[in-house]
Amino acid sequence: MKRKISILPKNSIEIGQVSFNNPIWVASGTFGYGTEAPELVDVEKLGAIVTKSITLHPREGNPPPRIVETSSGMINSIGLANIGVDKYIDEMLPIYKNVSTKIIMNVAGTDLMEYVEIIEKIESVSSDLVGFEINISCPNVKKGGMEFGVDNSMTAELTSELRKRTDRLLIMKLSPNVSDIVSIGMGAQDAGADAVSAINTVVGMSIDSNSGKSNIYTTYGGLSGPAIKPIGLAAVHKLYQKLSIPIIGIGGIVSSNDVMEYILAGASAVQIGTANYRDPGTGEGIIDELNQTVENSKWDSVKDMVGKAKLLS
Amino acid sequence: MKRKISILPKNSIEIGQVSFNNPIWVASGTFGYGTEAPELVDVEKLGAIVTKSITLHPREGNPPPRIVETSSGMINSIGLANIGVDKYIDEMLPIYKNVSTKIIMNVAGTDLMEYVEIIEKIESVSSDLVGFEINISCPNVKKGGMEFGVDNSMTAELTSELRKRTDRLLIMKLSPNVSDIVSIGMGAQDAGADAVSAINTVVGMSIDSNSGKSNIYTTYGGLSGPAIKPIGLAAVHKLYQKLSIPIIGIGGIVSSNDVMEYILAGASAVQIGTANYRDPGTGEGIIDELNQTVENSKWDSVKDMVGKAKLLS
Amino acid sequence: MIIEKTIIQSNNQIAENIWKMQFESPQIAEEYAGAGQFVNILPNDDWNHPLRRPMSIASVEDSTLSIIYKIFGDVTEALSKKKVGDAIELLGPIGNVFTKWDSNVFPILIGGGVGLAPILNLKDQCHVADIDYATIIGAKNSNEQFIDHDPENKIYLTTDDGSIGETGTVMVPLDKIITKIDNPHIYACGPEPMLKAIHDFALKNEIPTQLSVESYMGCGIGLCQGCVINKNNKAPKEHSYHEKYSLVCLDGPIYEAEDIYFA
Amino acid sequence: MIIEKTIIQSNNQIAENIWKMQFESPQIAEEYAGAGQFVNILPNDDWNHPLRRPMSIASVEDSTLSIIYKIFGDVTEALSKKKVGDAIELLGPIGNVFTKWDSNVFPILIGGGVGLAPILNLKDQCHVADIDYATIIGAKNSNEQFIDHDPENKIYLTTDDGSIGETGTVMVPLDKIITKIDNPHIYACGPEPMLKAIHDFALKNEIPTQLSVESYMGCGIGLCQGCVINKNNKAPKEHSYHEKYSLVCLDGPIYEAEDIYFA
Ligand SMILES: Cc1cc2nc3c(=O)[nH]c(=O)nc-3n(C[C@H](O)[C@H](O)[C@H](O)COP(=O)(O)OP(=O)(O)OC[C@H]3O[C@@H](n4cnc5c(N)ncnc54)[C@H](O)[C@@H]3O)c2cc1C
Ligand SMILES: Cc1cc2nc3c(=O)[nH]c(=O)nc-3n(C[C@H](O)[C@H](O)[C@H](O)COP(=O)(O)OP(=O)(O)OC[C@H]3O[C@@H](n4cnc5c(N)ncnc54)[C@H](O)[C@@H]3O)c2cc1C
Ligand SMILES: Cc1cc2nc3c(=O)[nH]c(=O)nc-3n(C[C@H](O)[C@H](O)[C@H](O)COP(=O)(O)O)c2cc1C
Ligand SMILES: Cc1cc2nc3c(=O)[nH]c(=O)nc-3n(C[C@H](O)[C@H](O)[C@H](O)COP(=O)(O)O)c2cc1C
Ligand code: FES
Ligand code: FES
Repeated sequence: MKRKISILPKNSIEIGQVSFNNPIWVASGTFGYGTEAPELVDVEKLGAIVTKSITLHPREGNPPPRIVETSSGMINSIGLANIGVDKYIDEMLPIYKNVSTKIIMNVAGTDLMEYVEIIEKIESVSSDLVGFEINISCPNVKKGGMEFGVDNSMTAELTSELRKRTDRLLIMKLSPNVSDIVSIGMGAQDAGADAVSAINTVVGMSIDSNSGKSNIYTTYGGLSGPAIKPIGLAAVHKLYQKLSIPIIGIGGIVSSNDVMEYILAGASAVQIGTANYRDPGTGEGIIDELNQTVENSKWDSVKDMVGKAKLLS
Repeated sequence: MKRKISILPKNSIEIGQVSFNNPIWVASGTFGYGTEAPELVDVEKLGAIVTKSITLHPREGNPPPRIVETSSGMINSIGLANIGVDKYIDEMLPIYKNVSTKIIMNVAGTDLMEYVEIIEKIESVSSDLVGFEINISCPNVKKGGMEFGVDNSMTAELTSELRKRTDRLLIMKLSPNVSDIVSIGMGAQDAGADAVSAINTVVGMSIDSNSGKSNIYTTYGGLSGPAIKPIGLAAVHKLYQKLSIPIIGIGGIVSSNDVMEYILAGASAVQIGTANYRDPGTGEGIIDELNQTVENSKWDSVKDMVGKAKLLS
Repeated sequence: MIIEKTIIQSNNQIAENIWKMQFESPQIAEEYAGAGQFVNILPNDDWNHPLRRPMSIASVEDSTLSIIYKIFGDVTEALSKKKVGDAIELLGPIGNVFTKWDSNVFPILIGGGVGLAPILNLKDQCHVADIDYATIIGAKNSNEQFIDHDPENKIYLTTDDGSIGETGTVMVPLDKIITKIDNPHIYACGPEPMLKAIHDFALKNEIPTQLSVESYMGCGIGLCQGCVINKNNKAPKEHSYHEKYSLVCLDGPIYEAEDIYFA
Repeated sequence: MIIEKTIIQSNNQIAENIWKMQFESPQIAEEYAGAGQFVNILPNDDWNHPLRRPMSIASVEDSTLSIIYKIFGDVTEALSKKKVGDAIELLGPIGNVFTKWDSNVFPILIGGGVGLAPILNLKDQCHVADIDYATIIGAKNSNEQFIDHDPENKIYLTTDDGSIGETGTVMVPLDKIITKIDNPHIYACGPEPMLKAIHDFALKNEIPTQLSVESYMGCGIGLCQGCVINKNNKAPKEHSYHEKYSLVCLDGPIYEAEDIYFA
């Protein structure tokens, strides 16, 4: 029964050529490869799973400590620990054939060629991936693509090189740690991205005031969680004013009200990140709540609400 | 008795030529003109009061709603409501002559000439002001100097014009809404600033998910409070690695432990903002706590701790 | 104005989602100046909710102060879970008071929703001062009511659904009784649409009216400049300060109807 | 692994800052595999603290599960304020268990600080299985102790200040008894400096040793990759995954001493 509600076409959305049962996705790095949580969650309800960033080679990631809690948030510096693209192809892609949930592969690289190579490797095999989310904004890897994320022409160049190599959804994931996120979003759009997602984590730091030690091995890490929701909302709203491609909202979502805020601000879909750590069933719960909320609202569907925030000035 | 502890030279600090009894200041816009809270607070204990941003002309500020709470934070868009520099000179400066607390005047302008005119007006009269904090980073006024805050050469130009006109402390207040806060801090330093303060508020947004209305009249506002502490700490630490002038840490401070974090990250003094709304005596309480904390620590004084965070990598 | 650590003496539900709480609060009670003033409550140490919450004072008897609150969100919900004997920090008393109610006028007291507290307070004051008055109280439905409809004693209840008292808004009985009253003065507190209706009614009919308004407050003590309401000042100068807006915490929460407007 | 809404059956202070809490938790009790496993607790809806808190299981009897916790910060403080009958959400059971303790070996159980819970659990298991063992328990001072120094029954207490039991760390009694024991196996849980000392001792003296380690956890279920500990792998390849680090929540919390190192 519940399952049925969640796939009402009412809350389905389209990004590029792909249609999703609902706009509730889980964010890269917060739901593993999608295979870890099924015991606790009905992953098939989710609109999509964005898998953790995959790099060309396997990566151990950063030494501990990698995470610390902050007020209404957390800082992480995982350092893109991942199995690498070859293992992803060998071990994950076959599993995804048996999952009805749409899978989006998040890709990270240290330079343009790495991104290109990963996409080429994936495109050279058969898979059910619906698209790629390109992480150009990971703040805690020395060469984690951060150069791209702060520069709109490099973002555009990367986007167009990848666009040439895939017909699947191409979503550029934007960093909030910039003076002007809109210009970078424009760069991605003009170079052929199907959508942008915003935001990745915000650069942050935490110190143990007793020992004087950094709470994170790499000193700086990425802030996520409810603390950053206002930052994500502002980013999405600004992007929505200028871009014509869909925006996927990320940052601090823990409830269906948060999802409503993002959609009203201009998001066509959203991703749930940190909240999964507390409860991997957050997305599942929100889908049910959201159906109810839309039902009780004056809106016919989620799609109708996109960008409909009433501004006062 | 208490008073005595707080002025122990131990926790005194120097910024430029000025020495302060302690490093606990209150932040601009969160303590009025310093004259509103005395009934509730012993303001003379504070290291300094930074008064609210003063502009050339009086300003009504933005229409309501101007503030909204968020997770561990709040968004504001006051729009620099203030009495203007002439009234500040006529009504406030005389009062400050009778206050032993050090007063720093925060100044905002829409273009270089406005900043210059304000400083010239103040310098043309006699006053006990110990210095100026220059707000180049207010995110919720259309022309609130935001152009300066995101550009290092404009920051440098503004700094050097003001430097020519005053020998008082010149503190440039930096915005976190930039790709590279350090380069802007460097611009300020090279042009003769005595110190930089960081951070001002982070651009944020909030929507009422029921009504669909923006919770802030101007759509975007400035996020402050514990939510942004990690962002402020990262900014201070990055600045400390490159700058040789003192850094004044701001953002989300509510306890003496927070102050310790900022000092270890590289702040020579700190400012308390949002916490004053909850309890205008926050600074006073922290001063007592901090004395105790330093007493119990391996450090001889606050000054010894500046920048002494132990990094792990 | 004082920050006082008070002790909760009672905390009971009095209607659907509506609660009454009493505090042992000698210092604030001592400074208290009358109906209309409010306190700014800090329910807990939880920085998830950095701001205090303003609540009108519903009564002060000796050192006991009471509020009447509706559960809206997290903080009022947390308030409802507090136990007798728990400590709670109040900042107050804040704000101005209702004025000009005396035996020369006939006060019409109008309260809606959570705006009941200051109105019930003023009602008590009128009662003690032996002043004749009428009371109009509006609610969505009977579940949110905790006062009896009693037209003989000039207490008029209204509900949107007519489940108790008269059907419609507070404007229904107001319209009816206003003509029969000599020198009426209106005192009102409630949700914005209600205040706006009364505001317009008062200006049109030239009835002296005091409104207790709400606004989102950062501090309650004049530090943040967050709590402004629009002033009805037709010609503010280009460079002015506090001619267009008024701080509800310092200058309010009570305004003469003609001094303000609702956007 | 299950997310279970449990009911608190008891919550009592047992020493200075140290509390014991019992839950009615039939589902997790059912899946529970033995001493060493832990649960991830969500004490409240408060997003000020987004992350759950891991706590070792101290005992499972029928459907009752217990933990022993020390008040460190906000969340453990909030835990101590919970009342019998309150609901609380647990995620568990998580992690692996102590192994190889049987009548062929002589287990030396060492617990320090909050690391007592899994050790007391293993102690109970040894007791039930009728295996002879020794227990060493370290604390700062007598106030933090809730177990008696009882060398006759091979229970050795140590305090930093000598206020109870032997003076010094757990290494003092360990050094003394180790030589008298045939086929000793060490099982330890406690603060990192203690584990490090035992780790080095174990490697030097070639004593099979299992350590229950702590790390900062984001999720407890393998999603965040936050909870890593250094693996003692001398030659990880340039491009490797999980050869240098191990996830404490999935692969631990119990490790053979030779498999890990402390930075
Ligand atoms: C002068 C004044 C007197 C008031 N008197 C009463 C009263 O007697 N009884 C009563 O029930 N309520 C009263 N209120 C409203 C009360 O303050 C809000 O209902 C309360 O803050 C809600 O908090 P929450 O966390 O439960 O809800 P939230 O979920 O935080 O918010 C629900 C709504 O409450 C309002 N609100 C939230 N925070 C604030 C704030 N800091 N300042 C002002 N409004 C806020 C906003 O409109 C918000 O949309 C008064 C408000 C003012 C300004
Ligand atoms: C596998 C495991 C088993 C544990 N078993 C017990 C036990 O049986 N009894 C007990 O008292 N404690 C145990 N702990 C430690 C316990 O989790 C922390 O004491 C608790 O999280 C402190 O929370 P706080 O909010 O009170 O303190 P905080 O002020 O948040 O933190 C104090 C310290 O607690 C630790 N901590 C905080 N959050 C986390 C987290 N999400 N994950 C891991 N550590 C954290 C950090 O070291 C931090 O410096 C265990 C930890 C782990 C990893
Ligand atoms: C522990 C952790 C690991 C993350 N790993 C990745 C990653 O590998 N790739 C990526 O693009 N984003 C990663 N993110 C960022 C999230 O996908 C998301 O953008 C961010 O956390 C903000 O959303 P939230 O506030 O809901 O968590 C990670 C976030 C966290 C907390
Ligand atoms: C309501 C409000 C008004 C503010 N007004 C000013 C201002 O006039 N000038 C200024 O430089 N900063 C202003 N600030 C920013 C603060 O001084 C401070 O930089 C910021 O709030 C971060 O500190 P916090 O997290 O401790 O509040 C204001 C902040 C708030 C919340
Ligand atoms: S609430 Fe802060 S000035 Fe009124
Ligand atoms: S705690 Fe998240 S992976 Fe172990």
